[in-house]
Amino acid sequence: MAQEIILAGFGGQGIMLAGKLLTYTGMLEGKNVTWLPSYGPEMRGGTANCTVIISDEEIGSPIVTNPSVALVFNNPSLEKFEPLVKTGGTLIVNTSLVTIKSKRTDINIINIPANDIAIELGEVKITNMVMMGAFVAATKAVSFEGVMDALKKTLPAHRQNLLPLNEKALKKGSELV
Amino acid sequence: MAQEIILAGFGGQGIMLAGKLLTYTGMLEGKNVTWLPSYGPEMRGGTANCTVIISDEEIGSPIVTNPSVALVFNNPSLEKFEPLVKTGGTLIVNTSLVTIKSKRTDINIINIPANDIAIELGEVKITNMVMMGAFVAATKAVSFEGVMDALKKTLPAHRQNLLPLNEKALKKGSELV
Amino acid sequence: MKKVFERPKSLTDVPFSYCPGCTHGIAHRLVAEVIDELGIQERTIGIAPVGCSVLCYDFFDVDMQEAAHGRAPAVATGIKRVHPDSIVFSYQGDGDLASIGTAEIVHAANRGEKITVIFINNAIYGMTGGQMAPTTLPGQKTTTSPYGRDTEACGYPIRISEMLSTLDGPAYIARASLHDPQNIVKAKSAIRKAFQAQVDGLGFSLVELLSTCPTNWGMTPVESLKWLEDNMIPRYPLGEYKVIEGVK
Amino acid sequence: MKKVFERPKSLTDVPFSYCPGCTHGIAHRLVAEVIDELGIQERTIGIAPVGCSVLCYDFFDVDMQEAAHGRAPAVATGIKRVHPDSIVFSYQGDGDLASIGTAEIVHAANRGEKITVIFINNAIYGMTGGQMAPTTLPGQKTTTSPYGRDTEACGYPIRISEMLSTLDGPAYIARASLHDPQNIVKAKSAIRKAFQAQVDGLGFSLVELLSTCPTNWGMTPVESLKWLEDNMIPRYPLGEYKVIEGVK
Amino acid sequence: MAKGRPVFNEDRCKGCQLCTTVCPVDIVHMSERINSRGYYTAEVTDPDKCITCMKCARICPDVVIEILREATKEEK
Amino acid sequence: MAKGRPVFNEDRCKGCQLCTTVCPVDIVHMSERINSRGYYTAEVTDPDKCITCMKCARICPDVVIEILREATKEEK
Amino acid sequence: MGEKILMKGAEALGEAAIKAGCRFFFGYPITPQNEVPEYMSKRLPKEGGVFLQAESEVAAINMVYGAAGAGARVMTSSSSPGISLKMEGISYIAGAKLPCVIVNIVRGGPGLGGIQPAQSDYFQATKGGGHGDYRMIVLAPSSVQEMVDLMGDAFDLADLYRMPTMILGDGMLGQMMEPVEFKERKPIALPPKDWATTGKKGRGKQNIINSLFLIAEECEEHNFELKKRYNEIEKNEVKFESYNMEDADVAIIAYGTTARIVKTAIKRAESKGMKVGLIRPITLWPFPEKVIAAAAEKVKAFLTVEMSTGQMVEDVRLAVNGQKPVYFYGRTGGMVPSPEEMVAEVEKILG
Amino acid sequence: MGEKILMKGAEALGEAAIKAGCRFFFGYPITPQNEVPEYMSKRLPKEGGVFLQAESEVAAINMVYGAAGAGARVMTSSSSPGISLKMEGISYIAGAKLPCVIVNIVRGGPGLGGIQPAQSDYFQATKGGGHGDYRMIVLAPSSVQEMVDLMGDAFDLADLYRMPTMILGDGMLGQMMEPVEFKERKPIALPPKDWATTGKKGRGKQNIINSLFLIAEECEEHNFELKKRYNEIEKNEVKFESYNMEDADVAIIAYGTTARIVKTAIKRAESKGMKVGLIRPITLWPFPEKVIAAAAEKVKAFLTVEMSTGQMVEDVRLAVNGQKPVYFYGRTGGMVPSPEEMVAEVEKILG
Ligand SMILES: Cc1ncc(C[n+]2csc(CCOP(=O)(O)OP(=O)(O)O)c2C)c(N)n1
Ligand SMILES: Cc1ncc(C[n+]2csc(CCOP(=O)(O)OP(=O)(O)O)c2C)c(N)n1
Ligand code: SF4
Ligand code: SF4
Ligand code: SF4
Ligand code: SF4
Ligand code: SF4
Ligand code: SF4
Ligand SMILES: [Mg+2]
Ligand SMILES: [Mg+2]
Repeated sequence: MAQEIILAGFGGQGIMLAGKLLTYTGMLEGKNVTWLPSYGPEMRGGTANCTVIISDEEIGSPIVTNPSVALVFNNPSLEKFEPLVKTGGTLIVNTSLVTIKSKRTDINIINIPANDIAIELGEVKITNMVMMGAFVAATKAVSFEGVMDALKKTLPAHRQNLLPLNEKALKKGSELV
Repeated sequence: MAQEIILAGFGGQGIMLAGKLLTYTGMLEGKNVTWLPSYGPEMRGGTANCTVIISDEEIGSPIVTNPSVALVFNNPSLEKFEPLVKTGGTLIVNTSLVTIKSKRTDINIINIPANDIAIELGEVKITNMVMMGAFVAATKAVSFEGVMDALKKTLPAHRQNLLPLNEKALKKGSELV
Repeated sequence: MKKVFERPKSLTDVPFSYCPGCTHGIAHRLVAEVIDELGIQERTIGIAPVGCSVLCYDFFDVDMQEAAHGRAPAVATGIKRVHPDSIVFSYQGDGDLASIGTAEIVHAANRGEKITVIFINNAIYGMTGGQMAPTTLPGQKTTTSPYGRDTEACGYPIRISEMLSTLDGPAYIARASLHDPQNIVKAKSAIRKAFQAQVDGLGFSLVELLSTCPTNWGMTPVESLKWLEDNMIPRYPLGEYKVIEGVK
Repeated sequence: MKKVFERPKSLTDVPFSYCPGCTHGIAHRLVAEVIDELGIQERTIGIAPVGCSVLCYDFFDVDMQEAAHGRAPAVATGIKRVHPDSIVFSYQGDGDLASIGTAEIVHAANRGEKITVIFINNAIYGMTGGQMAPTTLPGQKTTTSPYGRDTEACGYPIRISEMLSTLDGPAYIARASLHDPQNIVKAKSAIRKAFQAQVDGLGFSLVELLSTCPTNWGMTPVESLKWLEDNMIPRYPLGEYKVIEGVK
Repeated sequence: MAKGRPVFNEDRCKGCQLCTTVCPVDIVHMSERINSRGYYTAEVTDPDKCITCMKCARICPDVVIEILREATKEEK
Repeated sequence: MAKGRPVFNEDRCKGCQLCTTVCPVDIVHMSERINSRGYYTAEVTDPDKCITCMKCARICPDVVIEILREATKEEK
Repeated sequence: MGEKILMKGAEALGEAAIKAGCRFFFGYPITPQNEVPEYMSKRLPKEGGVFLQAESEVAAINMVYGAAGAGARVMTSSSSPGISLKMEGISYIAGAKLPCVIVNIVRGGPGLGGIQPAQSDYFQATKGGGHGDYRMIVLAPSSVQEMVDLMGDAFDLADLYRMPTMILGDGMLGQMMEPVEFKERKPIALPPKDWATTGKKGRGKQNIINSLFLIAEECEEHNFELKKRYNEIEKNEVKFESYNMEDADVAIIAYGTTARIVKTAIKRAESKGMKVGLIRPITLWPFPEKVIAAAAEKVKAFLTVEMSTGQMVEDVRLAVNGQKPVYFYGRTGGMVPSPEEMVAEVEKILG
Repeated sequence: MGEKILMKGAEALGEAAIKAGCRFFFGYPITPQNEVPEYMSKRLPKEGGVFLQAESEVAAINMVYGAAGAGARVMTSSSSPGISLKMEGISYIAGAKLPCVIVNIVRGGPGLGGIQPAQSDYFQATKGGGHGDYRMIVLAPSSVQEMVDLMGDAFDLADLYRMPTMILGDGMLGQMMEPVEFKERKPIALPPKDWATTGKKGRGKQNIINSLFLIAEECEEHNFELKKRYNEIEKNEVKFESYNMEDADVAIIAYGTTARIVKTAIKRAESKGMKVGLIRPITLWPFPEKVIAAAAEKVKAFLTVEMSTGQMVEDVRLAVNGQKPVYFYGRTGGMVPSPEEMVAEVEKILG
């Protein structure tokens, strides 16, 4: 089984970081993983996206045309990736910023007001963890504990105090699925 | 019939010029001709040589390994080219400067004290024409008149007065063959 | 009411691709205004560099060529020699002009090539993500000087205007800054003199403009202006470095 | 009797390949003498340029690298960074250094690369048969300026020592001439200072030597010395252009 | 001082705030509007106070601002 | 002036004549000898006059000339 | 060691070089390989090495020349236009028999082109984009792990044969993250660098690094000597991966990132009942021509897939030598062929 | 016109360019082609043109880019190392679809190499030594007269297809004198250069010369458009000479100077009773592959002779595609194969 995930939004939303965390989690759980960022001038435009593949088998193409899951953090990202999600796949929408409604009926759409929840939890920067929580709950591609484990291993010492907050965000996100 | 001629000596002896004149003569006489100078760092060393081919047929290689005629103006040139002349070919030696004696018996060797004759005629610079005279007489590759004709066409207006002197040098050279 | 300040004609309608607050945009506007004011739009040919301003061929409404990284002065030379009556300018960053393009700018200047160079010194490689430029300040951290520019290993920031002013070819060389309205006015007058020098056939002209890169400096646009003023101007004194007779 | 003047140890036995009377040979001898006197032969690495002195790797009895045309300062940089305790010098002509190699020399100088550059300015491309160099004098006829150097089209001769002296990296820059014994003595003392600056780790050093090219100038060697003195020195004033503290 | 006002072509604004720092009469501020390109835009809060010094227009890197000025007597 | 003399390594001489122009006592001249490389060589005509000023050696581009000098008293 | 870490391709490349003993890096920024110099600028000073940003690619390659000639393990990295600028320098390095590693993270061309992944510098890398008869060993990894593994080989091969070795990647490989393991390499016996310019240091004779041979006979001899070495390499150093070739009807030939995508395509093709295999050249030069020639006896056809308009396909045709048809499918300018497109091509061939 | 004059190859090249309307020359000295810039420096000012000695080959090719983009007929000339330095610029010229003529008088390599004639830049010229998918039309004259004749073609082809055209010669061709005739050329219809940057001059819309395509789709489309043009050229512009091929047993494939020597060899071989012909590619790209493929049906074997260690031979093998054996004989580094050596090779093949 392979999950082919696209995370998309604009710079500063922690898209790349969330993607890396997910990849790292997959790796720790013994899966084959790849992470591929978009790069180039579109970065200047302010959009950022990355592709994560988590698979039991050797991974061929690190590029994904039709993701099984897309996490979209803003309107342009929804516009770009919503049409590409595989039939039967999952679209996780940050409804705090995404105002457009998806019209697809052949995919599983999960709406999460991620920014709002993050702000509620006291730190807008953990928006990405809220979205992650929803992702984990919806796909079981990795485990909740796996993500926390990966976080523990990657957060620098002076940031370890943020673990509980991140855990809360993850939980909150997963609960809304 | 093709004549493959090498003229060799050191810079300043008019080697290149003589070669060009010969080539030009051949052209005027309706032959196929090529002129190829040696080039490169050996120029710095002071030696100069060029290859002239005068032929009734299309000329293939402009390079000649074994010339039918070699005109050598100094010792190093004799050392280099004497062994390469074709059997039955002709070696024309400027004995004013060449002190080495050729040991070959399978070629026609013509000794011309070209510098001395030129000095006698009042202009050391026409040494090359003395050698040319010998060449024309010995090979008939081009005609005496042809050379004079070529000279007439190539000498700039203010040098046309040198024609008689050159003619004398040519004659003198041819008489010694 | 009457428009006393408006978008110059020599700019197309295409929005600039620069990051918010990047002063490349100001430089563009000034160049376009000068082209308008001198009435040379129809005979001007510009050269875009490789750098953040690579797309400036989309912004200037004049004939444009996109040059290889650093080679704009050579491209400009080719153009000017073919069309000696045209007004040819290149627009180059500090990586482009002061690093890879050093030979080309020195020799175009030395030949007195009748072109105008707008030189954007932002002390960094903007386009490629903030690497050290030859103009990066001592101690300044960039992605390839992560511990700060070490002058022992990399030398001091190069002062192009001063260096080129030792040559005989340039008619006009000046350094100006884009960090506040007053200086922007001065920058424009320098640009105008530079173009005028070309119009008058006097020789090579260059205006070095101190410019910001909020994105790669890691500052807000407003902080960037201040940083420029506090840090760059002491190293890169403003003023005219070469003004030959006849420049006006 | 005792030898008071003899072939320096740092020259091999190979006869120079230069034309009769070419002052490249004098420069070679001076460099070798300085290497001998400073006792650095065993740790010196030289870089040959592309130019008439391309074969100088055969003449200097030290480790040598032959560099691509103009790139000697970059090659020197590579070597010096690997062996910081070695003494690295490049030997370059004016085509090599002042034309194709402009970027490399400017940046090596600007970095304060701890190397020594011997720069032979003979106002011409010797090796390739006498084409115009950036250092060719106004009006001077060469095979590519058959009507004399036209400053309107090609600019004025470039003064490298003056230009590089505007940078912060150089510790020592001087121009000397090889046209008579007195000046040869001065040239040697400049070369010595330049190498000493490197030995002392002070920074980049360069000595520009005015040199003759009888072959391509179309003069006898003796006439060439005179021509150099009468024509080159006025354009290329002799002297020290940069001497930082500590240079001795 | 001449009377007039700045006109912001809001869709081109990138919200860099440079214009807000230079106005001598402090009438240029950031708005709460987001334009089509996703930026908070600058606006002029009290146009009547504008002395048409053009500083805001000069420093705007995106040529967002035009300045209108009342015609002077001669011009009328 | 110290006594001594120049020694010419004739086979390396290229006949450029530079040395002949600098001798303060005018004892360096071109000879009529041609060396193995085909050049007329320079020579010193009256070595006793040499004041070992080293000018000829300094200007010779081909390091043809060595200078010998009589040891001074101290050296002896 | 032994532990897997998640790393970006470009950074893994840098780390692998350092682990391979590379202590000198000279480069110039260009997308999409900036992470290589950036990583080196962070790490090398800590390893007592030198990172230097050169004034240009031309300067960088000549610094590499100098450092290599001085005996160091040295590397440079760039992307297409920057590599073009290095052509003279690379030819000099090859001519002077100097070992070094050159990384090309290829982007779309020609000219300024784009910055998305491409494979359109194949000819330049394998046939010698510079002048003269020379070759580089060209290694084409297709995963971050392989990039790491091949880096060790690259330095060893360079030192063993005294010649430049190139790692040819593309933007995708440079930008992607994958788990990597820095394996302990068993050191191979390498000849001493007794030719390096270190200063004579009592050695008695000079060392000279040079590619000039003014006498044609000597220049030819030098070239023949190089050629002999190249023949040896063609005999000994060919590397490739065979995948699913046992009973393949169509052999796809692809390298690098493209080859990964081919694997995905092969699975899809299989599920549609087509028997497709992959021969993936790991060394682009020397090219695995024998294995392809051998495959020609078994398969019905070849399909070369490249991110170019068709370059490696010539080497495939040369290897197949007319025995079987050789088809080509290419995307270029930064476009990446999808598994679907590849399957469609195979269907066309078999249909 | 019509009159034969004796001229040095390099100078004839310059004169032919001027006669073809070239008024701009940017170059940098390098042996063995210095006579080209020297000639231009004398002649161009008299024709109201511009000769400019650039600071380097890199600057020269970028001046050519600028002048070509401004609509001029423009030329540069260099030799091997100098051409390597132009690789980035040439790729830009190809990418920006600019017409110009580039002369390479090839010398022995790699590196500084030597200055004697060679043909070891074949790959660089024909496969694209620069980055990206691009091609140049490459013309290989074998006599001074042909150098002159092809120069007119070179400019016309460049303008017709908006791309760089290269004349590939060698030191021998550049240095030798032969009689030449400057024939009147009938002008061909060329598209107007309405894309050139001349200043808008009331044109209304800007002209932009550019090779940047940041969006991969656009970059690919641009490449495919170039490719289409290249396919057209391959169809329409192949030039070659067939000599003595009627009943040849061995076809020698050679170009340029080498091909002349082959003719001498063929006569000698004939006198020894061997039937040998020559196919001489005049366009190296597009390569005359059809005529070679056709010949493969008649001859027993091919012999490729080059002044290199073997470059064009790959194109010959590709053309022959396994139908007949293809042998190779090469001298390199400035050595010139003699007719005797060629005859000996033919004897080996037939014996
Ligand atoms: C030959 C070549 N080398 C490197 C690059 C990559 N590159 C693109 S822009 C740039 C530097 C830009 O910096 P600068 O000139 O200072 O302009 P800025 O972006 O700061 O305005 C570089 C190195 C390139 N495109 N081509
Ligand atoms: C890349 C490259 N361009 C050009 C040349 C040809 N070339 C050889 S030496 C030289 C110029 C030599 O002039 P200079 O540096 O002044 O040295 P000189 O011979 O005068 O001492 C040139 C252009 C080359 N070998 N390589
Ligand atoms: S990266 Fe820097 S220089 Fe480039 S557009 Fe952004 S702010 Fe301006
Ligand atoms: S050509 Fe000139 S510089 Fe070169 S060796 Fe001869 S005289 Fe000296
Ligand atoms: S023109 Fe001057 S006064 Fe008016 S808003 Fe702008 S900055 Fe303020
Ligand atoms: S300066 Fe311009 S872009 Fe910036 S906030 Fe003001 S109006 Fe907007
Ligand atoms: S050393 Fe002085 S005095 Fe003696 S020969 Fe030489 S130049 Fe004359
Ligand atoms: S200077 Fe030297 S080479 Fe010249 S003539 Fe005198 S001894 Fe001979
Ligand atoms: Mg910059
Ligand atoms: Mg010189």
